Amino acid sequence: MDFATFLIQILNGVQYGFTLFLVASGLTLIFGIMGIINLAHGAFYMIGAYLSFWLFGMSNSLWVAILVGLPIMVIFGYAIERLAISFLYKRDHLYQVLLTYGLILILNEMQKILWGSDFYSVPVPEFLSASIPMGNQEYPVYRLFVSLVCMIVAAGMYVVIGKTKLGMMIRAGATNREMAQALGINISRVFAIVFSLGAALAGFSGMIDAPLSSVYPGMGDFILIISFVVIVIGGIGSVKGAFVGAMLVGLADTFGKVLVPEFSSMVIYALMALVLLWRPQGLFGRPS
Amino acid sequence: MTKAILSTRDLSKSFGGLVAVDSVTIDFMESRVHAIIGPNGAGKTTLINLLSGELLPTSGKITFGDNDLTRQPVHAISQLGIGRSYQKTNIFPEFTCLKNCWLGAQSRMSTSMRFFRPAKAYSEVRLRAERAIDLCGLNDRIDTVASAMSYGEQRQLEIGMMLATEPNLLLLDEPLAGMGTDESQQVVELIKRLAEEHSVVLIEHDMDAVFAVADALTVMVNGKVLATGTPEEIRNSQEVQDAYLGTGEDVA
Amino acid sequence: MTHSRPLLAFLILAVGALAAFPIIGDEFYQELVIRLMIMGIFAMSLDLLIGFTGLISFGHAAFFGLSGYLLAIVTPESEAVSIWFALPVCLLGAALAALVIGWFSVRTTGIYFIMITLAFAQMFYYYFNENQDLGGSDGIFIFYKPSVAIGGFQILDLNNPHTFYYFVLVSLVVSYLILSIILKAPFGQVIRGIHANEARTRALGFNTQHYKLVSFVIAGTMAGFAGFLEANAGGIMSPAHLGWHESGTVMMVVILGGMGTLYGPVLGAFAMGFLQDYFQELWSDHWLLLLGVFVIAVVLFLPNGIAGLFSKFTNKKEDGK
Amino acid sequence: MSKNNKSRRNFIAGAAATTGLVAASSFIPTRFAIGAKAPIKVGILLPYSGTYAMLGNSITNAMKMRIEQAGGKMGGRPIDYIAVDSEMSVPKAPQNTNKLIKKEKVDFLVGPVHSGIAAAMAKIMGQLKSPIMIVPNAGSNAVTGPLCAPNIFRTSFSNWQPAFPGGVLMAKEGHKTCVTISWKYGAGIQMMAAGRDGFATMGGKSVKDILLPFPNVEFQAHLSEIASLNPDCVFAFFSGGGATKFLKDYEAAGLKDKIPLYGPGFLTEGVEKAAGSAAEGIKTTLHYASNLDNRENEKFRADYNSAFGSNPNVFSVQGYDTGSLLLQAAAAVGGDVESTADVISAMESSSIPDSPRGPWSMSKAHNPIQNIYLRQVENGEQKLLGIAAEALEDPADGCKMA
Repeated sequence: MDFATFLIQILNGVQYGFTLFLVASGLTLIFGIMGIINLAHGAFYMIGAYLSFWLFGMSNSLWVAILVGLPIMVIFGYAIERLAISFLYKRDHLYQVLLTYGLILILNEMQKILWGSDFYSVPVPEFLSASIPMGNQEYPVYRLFVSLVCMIVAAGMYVVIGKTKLGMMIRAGATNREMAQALGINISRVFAIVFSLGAALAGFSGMIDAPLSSVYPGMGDFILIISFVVIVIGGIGSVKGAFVGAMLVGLADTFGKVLVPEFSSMVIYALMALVLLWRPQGLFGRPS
Repeated sequence: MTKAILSTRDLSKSFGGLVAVDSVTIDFMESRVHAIIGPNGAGKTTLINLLSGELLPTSGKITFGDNDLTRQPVHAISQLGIGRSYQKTNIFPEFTCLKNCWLGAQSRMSTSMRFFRPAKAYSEVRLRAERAIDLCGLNDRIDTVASAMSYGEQRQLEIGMMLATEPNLLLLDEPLAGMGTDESQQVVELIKRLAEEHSVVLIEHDMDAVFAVADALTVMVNGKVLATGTPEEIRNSQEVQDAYLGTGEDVA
Repeated sequence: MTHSRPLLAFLILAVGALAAFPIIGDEFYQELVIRLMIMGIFAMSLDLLIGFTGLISFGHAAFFGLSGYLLAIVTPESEAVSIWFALPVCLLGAALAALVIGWFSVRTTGIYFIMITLAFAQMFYYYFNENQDLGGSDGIFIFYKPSVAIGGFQILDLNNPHTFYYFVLVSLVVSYLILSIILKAPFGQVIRGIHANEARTRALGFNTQHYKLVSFVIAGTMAGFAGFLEANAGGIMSPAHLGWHESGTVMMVVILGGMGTLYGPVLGAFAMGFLQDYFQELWSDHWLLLLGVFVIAVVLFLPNGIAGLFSKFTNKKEDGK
Repeated sequence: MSKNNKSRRNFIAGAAATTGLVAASSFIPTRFAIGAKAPIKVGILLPYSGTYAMLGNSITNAMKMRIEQAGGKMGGRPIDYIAVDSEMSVPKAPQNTNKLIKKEKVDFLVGPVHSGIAAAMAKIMGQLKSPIMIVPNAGSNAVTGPLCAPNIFRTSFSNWQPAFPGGVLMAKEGHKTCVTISWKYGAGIQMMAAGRDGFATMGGKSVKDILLPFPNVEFQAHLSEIASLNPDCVFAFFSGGGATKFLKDYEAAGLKDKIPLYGPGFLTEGVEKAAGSAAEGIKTTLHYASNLDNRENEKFRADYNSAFGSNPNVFSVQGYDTGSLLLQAAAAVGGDVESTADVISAMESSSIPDSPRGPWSMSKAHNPIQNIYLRQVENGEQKLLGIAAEALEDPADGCKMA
């Protein structure tokens, strides 16, 4: 591998890491704050991708699709939280796993009923469809744009959680539910908001990834499992951990494919095992 | 002359910026009831958690006889003969009274990695468990499910579970917490009886009870040891009066 | 476990019915019941973790599949392998895998445990999925069921459908008895304590990690035994046998049947077999949607499963006496 | 698509029923007692749920349409379809197969889509004399290779068939070196190997074979690798959503104009619209092309479209031909499908003259001997450029019948 290719591979890894972060951050947020393990997160991602395809078909604009799709995802997340998740806060993780597993089955079939089992794609917006020459290949501008958006979202999450009143309530709820309640914070409303935002984040990832990845049934399954690896490495509940974990997984996957192709799919799991050997609670997780 | 059974040297624990236990050095004497008192937030429960291994100290040292306890895990400390009870009832609610004590009794077998003979067939375990139940006065509740018992009985069971492990040293974290007068009296009697055969470290807010049973007292304020001495010395200490006893209302 | 009298009667009756079934059921139904009994053993082994130790493993299929693959590996293409060699290899392989995965996993709790077991199982999944020598994603055949012979004298012919049926039935009963005995023994008391209140169990002097690890290894080994039977019954092992959908299904079976009861998961296996068939009948194109709704309904309204209903019923009866 | 003829009973009811029947029926010689007018049972094991449901439905629709067009009877006997959802699950394959063979006692078994399931089915079939299995899709070379058996037929293709001519084509177009890329699973590996072999027979050389874990669609690292290797051409096999993404990524990386892309037809089949400009101009080889200029194809496409409101695809063609094969064989034995040996010899000597893909015949290994077409995507549609290999027969390595 020459040096230029090496640099491009690093870029590939980081760029992949950014897209993983977007999905994983919602997952880790929902767990960190609500203590809910949401297997249906990948399905939310898929719904987002299909929404962007569907809304693009009507509006012919990805931006309109995202603008209209986001509120739909929020409402969708809110409905699921109220109708199902809200019954689980006091129940064992086991039931959360099963209920959200049931949700996956339902959402996958709903997708088939609504959109069939064909695969679709959403075109890259015109002004972002160029490519930049880089070494002996070209790099699509849209990929760089997605990375930029992910960075903005990461910064936004940092500000919202760290600096705003909502963020304060969220942190209070995460640290001590009873205490937060005693202080007059309506925990069930905070949870509903967080879950809706998490769903919207997953949906948004699906929407913004749609032009890159195409839209197809079962696209959420793969992203779900890899997101788990990301947040286990980073420390469940930590947004910072999700970021670092996503970067590590992105790079490990990219270089694993090139350097040890026979074992490429196991590289990230080996990475996870190594991290856990060193820190069972993940890189930025609170010790349990 | 009795010797120290448990000693701490410059024991400290901080959570982030908060120093909950600050350079605590105490010798707990064998066969004595040593009470630790102090206002809320003085660091008493943190100290007990350090002694029982549930928290790791930031610095300092704990010795139990010839053993260094400082970095020992909870189960190893229990195996050395230190038992503890909890301020907040910490039992197996869905088990019967006997089952609750059974586990403690069973932990004194060389190992519980036994897979074939029914647990019931180990008569020495049963004897230990029944003795513990007898000691804590729950004989007539032996087959009652713990969650169905009264709060006071659950507090007694809390102590019974600890006794089933046949410890030498008891760490009692507010055994009277939330009890009525009559129940309190029973537990005080129990502690007196236990003191005959055990060394006891007692955290308690009920001053009447403390002065009734304690042989030695340590007063903690803001994570530090203010004074250690006999009940008489502590009662007469001007320093303690000023810092703690004098403020009357806090004591209850 | 202490069996109430109606329950004991029910269990004996159920085993009797299963034993009599080959007399009336034709070959297809026998094979179906064989698969359900195997699922029952698999689910029982998971119940030891979920229902008794409080370890929510989401990667239990790893041991099930690994053991089946081991049988495929040790079985030559042209003749049967001796069961005295094959079975220990499969069980030891599953036990070893459980020891390694467990060693990493039991140091964590709650959600970490769930995710780590899932991720490790996926690692096994990808290993078999991509290993072309082992058939890759298409899976691998087991051409001959192992021979059961002593000193060259064949004592059981597992290729005979009736013999194999009873072999699996006896396996089911023996597995149940083994777990019952373990649960009654001192070890069982400790893991129940861990389930009820791990911190307190540790404070009473138990190195709970060791007990959890041993429980994990026992469960993994028994899952491996189920996988060994599965490889025999189906004659094929594929990566999907280790996939997370398989782990999810067996978890569902445990909950549906009623966790913490041992016999519940076996009931769950039969109920699930029936339901899948029924849902496919009802809405063949989107029956998974029905299954999803059902899963959620069980979680919300029947958290103690069928066995929960059953024990409610029998308890009432006993109270009435 | 009609679902009402799926006669699937739940197993408890079934068990009760069998109890009474099993003793009685086993003494009566079925063939004479039931008579020639009893329905022929056609079992179908295809995916109807999950990601690959589209394939199952396409095949089933077209097969039933074909038989319906012939009057809805085979050899004068009515037909009972018994469809089971394969769920694309290999673990469930033995049980599903047994259900159709032992419980439903089907005369023909149509399926599957997945090669792993095909292997599981073939293993069971190989131990039996009947029923007769017809594979309407799964391309695993093994099905008509090492696993071949008298009662296993295939109406689709072997993975070797569409891929090998693709490799030959690359060399014919003047390329000397290539990189091959695919998913690391049965079909991917076999197609990649066949393409590479085709290229090699003409003196071409593959400088690198890249296999990605299935169904990973993160191609970026490998595209950079390809760019730095800079071969004359790339031979790729992906399908469905993965193919769409690969084509788009390949174009976005600026490789499409620099390093021409080839592959088996599945690379661009059905993704023309989704991939848009990324698929334009790409040449592939397949046993079907939608604008094949023959009367049968035109009629087939019109009929299918009016019946199901969508365009047929290569999978429907395979289903359609499965129907043709069934009709032919049943007619040849006068509806007496219980005489399995006669049906088999009828099928072995059959040729399907009226297939939308052009005429084909059955090889000794029971795989179609068929034309492989050269196609190119133009304005979002597959355009037929010609025949890449005429009457191509799978080498059937490892098959004892060939």
